[in-house]
Amino acid sequence: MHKLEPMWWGLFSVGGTIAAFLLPAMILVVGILGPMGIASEATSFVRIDSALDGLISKIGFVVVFSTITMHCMHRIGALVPDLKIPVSKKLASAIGHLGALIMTAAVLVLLLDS
Amino acid sequence: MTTLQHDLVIIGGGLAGLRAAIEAARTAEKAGKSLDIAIVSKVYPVRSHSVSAEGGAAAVLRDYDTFDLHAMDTIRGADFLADQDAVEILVNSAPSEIIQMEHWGCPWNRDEDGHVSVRAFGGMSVKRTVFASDKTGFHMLHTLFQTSLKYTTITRYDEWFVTSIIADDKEVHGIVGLDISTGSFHAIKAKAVMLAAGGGGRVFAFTTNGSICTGDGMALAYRAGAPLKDMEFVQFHPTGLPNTGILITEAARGEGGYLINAKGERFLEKYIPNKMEMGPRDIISRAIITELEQGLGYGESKDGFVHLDLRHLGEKHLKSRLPFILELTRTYMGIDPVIEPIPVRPVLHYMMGGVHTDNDGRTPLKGLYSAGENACVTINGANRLGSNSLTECLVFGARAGSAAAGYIFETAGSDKDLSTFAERDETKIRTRFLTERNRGEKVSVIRKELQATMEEGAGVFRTAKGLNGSIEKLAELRERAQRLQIKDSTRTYNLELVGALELDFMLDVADTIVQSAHNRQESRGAHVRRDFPERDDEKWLIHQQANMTPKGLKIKKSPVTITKWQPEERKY
Amino acid sequence: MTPEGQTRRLISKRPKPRSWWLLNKRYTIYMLRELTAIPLLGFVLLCLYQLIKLSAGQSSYESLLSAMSSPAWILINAFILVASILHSVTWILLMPKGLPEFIVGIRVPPAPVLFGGFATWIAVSGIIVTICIRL
Amino acid sequence: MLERRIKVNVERQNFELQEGIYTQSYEVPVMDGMMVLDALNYIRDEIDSTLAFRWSCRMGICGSCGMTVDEQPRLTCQDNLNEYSDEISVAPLNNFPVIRDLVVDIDDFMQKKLPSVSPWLIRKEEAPLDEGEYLQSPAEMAKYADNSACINCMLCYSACPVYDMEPNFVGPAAMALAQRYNLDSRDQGSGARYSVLSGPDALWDCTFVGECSVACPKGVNPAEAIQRAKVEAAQRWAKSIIMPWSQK
Repeated sequence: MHKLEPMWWGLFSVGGTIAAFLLPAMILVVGILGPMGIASEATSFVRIDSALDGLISKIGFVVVFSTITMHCMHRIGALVPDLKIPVSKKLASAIGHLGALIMTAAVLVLLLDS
Repeated sequence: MTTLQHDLVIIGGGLAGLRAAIEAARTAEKAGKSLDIAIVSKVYPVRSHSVSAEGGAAAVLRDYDTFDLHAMDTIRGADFLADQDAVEILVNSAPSEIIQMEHWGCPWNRDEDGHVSVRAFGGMSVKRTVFASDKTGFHMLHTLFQTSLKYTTITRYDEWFVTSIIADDKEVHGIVGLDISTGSFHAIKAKAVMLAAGGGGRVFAFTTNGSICTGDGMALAYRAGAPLKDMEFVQFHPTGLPNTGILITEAARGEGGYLINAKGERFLEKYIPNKMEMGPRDIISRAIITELEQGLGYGESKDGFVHLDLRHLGEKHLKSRLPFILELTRTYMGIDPVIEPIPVRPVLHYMMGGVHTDNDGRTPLKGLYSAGENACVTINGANRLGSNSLTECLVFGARAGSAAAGYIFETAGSDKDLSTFAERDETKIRTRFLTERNRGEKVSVIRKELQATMEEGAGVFRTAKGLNGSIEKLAELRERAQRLQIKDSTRTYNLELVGALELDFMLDVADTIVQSAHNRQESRGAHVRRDFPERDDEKWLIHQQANMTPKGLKIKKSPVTITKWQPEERKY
Repeated sequence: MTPEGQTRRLISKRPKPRSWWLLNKRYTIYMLRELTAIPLLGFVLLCLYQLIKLSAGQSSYESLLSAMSSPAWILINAFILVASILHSVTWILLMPKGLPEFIVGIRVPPAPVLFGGFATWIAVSGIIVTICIRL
Repeated sequence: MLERRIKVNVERQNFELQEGIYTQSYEVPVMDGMMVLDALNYIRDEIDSTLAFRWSCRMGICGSCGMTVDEQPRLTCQDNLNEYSDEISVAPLNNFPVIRDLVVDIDDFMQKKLPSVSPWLIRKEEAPLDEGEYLQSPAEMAKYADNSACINCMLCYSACPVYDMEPNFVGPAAMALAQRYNLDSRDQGSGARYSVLSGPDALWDCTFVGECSVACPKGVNPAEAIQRAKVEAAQRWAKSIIMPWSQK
């Protein structure tokens, strides 16, 4: 499994960078401005549905979603020893990576469906 | 108790010891033979005092330079007491050793064209000192240590204190070491033993030397029956920080620094006008002490100082060439050399003397080798030139390593049973230091009195009276040391016991220094007698070898080897 | 090295509390930085949930939207936003240490990397928010 | 002038005498410019000769005297008492097994971890010495100069939470020294070193706390060295996947 460490770390880094540049604005729009009615058009069903229609935007969404997920799960896996939680470090990180893969798969299925 | 066994046991993991170990391993590799090497050191090798060397290592690497010039500088610096065949070996081998270090990764400073840089140093008539910033010893030591890690034939015993060399009048059989972390004694059997344990500067109170420099290697050889040569010659470095004795490298002057007295004069004009700050260390140290005695320094002569002024060199130059000096003066003096002069005074730095060896590190005792400051080949004679000692560690470390390997290939090794020796040392030491009846004297008290009497009698200027006083005081201390009190009776990491063993060694080394100095009725190099102010080649162009005998210290004289350079008046 | 049979008896290292990261300020900041992953994961899960709702049809999606306009949801998202900003700041601050130290042999000082990082972040965020508001 | 006195609370252990840690307090007179190490030496010389701690060069280069002072990893020979209040605590370095008092066991680094990263110059072929030095410009040297300043004092390991949790972690100093050679223009052995760095308990276990670089008394920046090595290792991995033929 060690052979894959550089890949996990690479995805973690890419995800962290994407998250750093995009997430605050996205959360602001999706989580606050949209629901408060300031940017309600941006989060409307029609907009989102049509935005996710094209192949390119689907790929874009998957890349952003999966790397950010991988970033989060990789970090959470590393938090296990940091918080001195009595779970083996290897197990924690394997569960984290696996979780991120499952979530990515779920997104793929949902997007192919629509 | 099991006896450990290696072919070659090297005591000391500093520059000379590591260089010897690597060369021994390489010699075996080239010869297609197996050679089992051990390095036994009372500290991790990277803690060895080589680490504190700052300025650089001398070698003829430039077209403007010649071997003869380097040899002549060295011999004149030595006040003609160096063995000239040894000096020729040193200068001839120096360049390839420097390149070898470079090939092992040593970060020598570079010129823009990619070649190794050189800087000026005291007593060297041209720029020939290569350097790695002003942490040359540190970089060389770590390069050698890291390089040694790739040789699987080298085993290390870190933090082992060697208590004795096992030898009879024919040959060496091994050593006894105390594993400091467990407090257990072990004999290590060896076909050859090499002493590369450095000098003993700590016999003086005010020294650049680290706490570990207690002359262990010299005392071990002395007790095993090998003579200590030229012990009267100890070097005072002109520029140490007051109070701490921390070294301010000669490179500070090599890069252009000035020595200034309290009247603001570059006082060296009075003493060595042609060389000024680039004079040899003995002359400059004497000049500073003379200024202080005449009230021309700051403070009194005993702990006064003069100024080392680097301000005119500019911050950029200081940062690139002398960053460690900036760090040291800021940390330990609260002084910024960019805007303030540095207070400095002469400080005990180096012992020219040591275990008598031939040019391949062989001592008169069969199977016993020595190299580095521990040994006396002798290339340093009565006064060592700055930047020759790092080179010496490389050149003669390598020669001793390869000679020892050659000896081991041809020797069967003794069948002597060493199983009782560890117990012998342990019983002796425990009885002497750790039984109730011995209670009385403290290690730290005797150590400080020893250091004080050495400053008093064996300093920059010496007299028969002062030396006699020290000899008597040492006898008294030796007697009192029989009643040392060790409060710590545990085995694990008992540093009080180690301190007592070191003190015992220091007393021997100090004794050879003062007795040899008392005997030498002339002034030569670093040994200056106020009662015999002239050099006397008729009577004293000789080495003195101190031998331990049942009747005490006996001095034997031996000739100085002269090849091309006839002694003449030492003028600069 | 200690010969066989002479094993050194070692005392275990100094005990460290589970809350070691409160021992100094920098450890605490590090821990906060790492903990941002949890709120960020929360947002990722929210997106996933939105996607599920989206594929379930317009009414399903819009019921989620209206639930999300409750003050509790907005408060939670505000908290996630704060964590996300902390992530961005700490990530950009570390960026100079991940990039090559030398580009064509010239040492790249950290200042321009930091400046570039923060400027890009602010610009990108401004553009996204502005477009979304103006739609 | 009133003499300043400080109270030094030393954390001691000696299993031969008693189990567990106990604290012993000493009163030490302080002069201007005195370091924590000087206070310890005063204690050993004048008050309690049984106190065990390592020291040698007392000028910040041999790396022996690392300890935990007021819960921070410090090189005690350059740690000025002027910067402390009138009561300080001195304990052994964190994260290492203790041998006794202030002495910790660092054999694992000296005998195993450091050698594991091949910290020596590797050449495909050694050039003969009479051909002279391998040329290297000052700019090329500057690339590894900082990493070569490590004195092996172990303060970075003491500051590293990852090492606390995972004693097998190769750790900051060893990885910084591996990078010291990887970045040296004369070296040709980075492939071998990267295979160790990219293996278990090395680069990928570092979570970039960054405290190693704060603790370092010699200006080495292990956190940065490790981070850069991760980037390089990830690139090498990607290259080996995309262009498997490029691997020799």
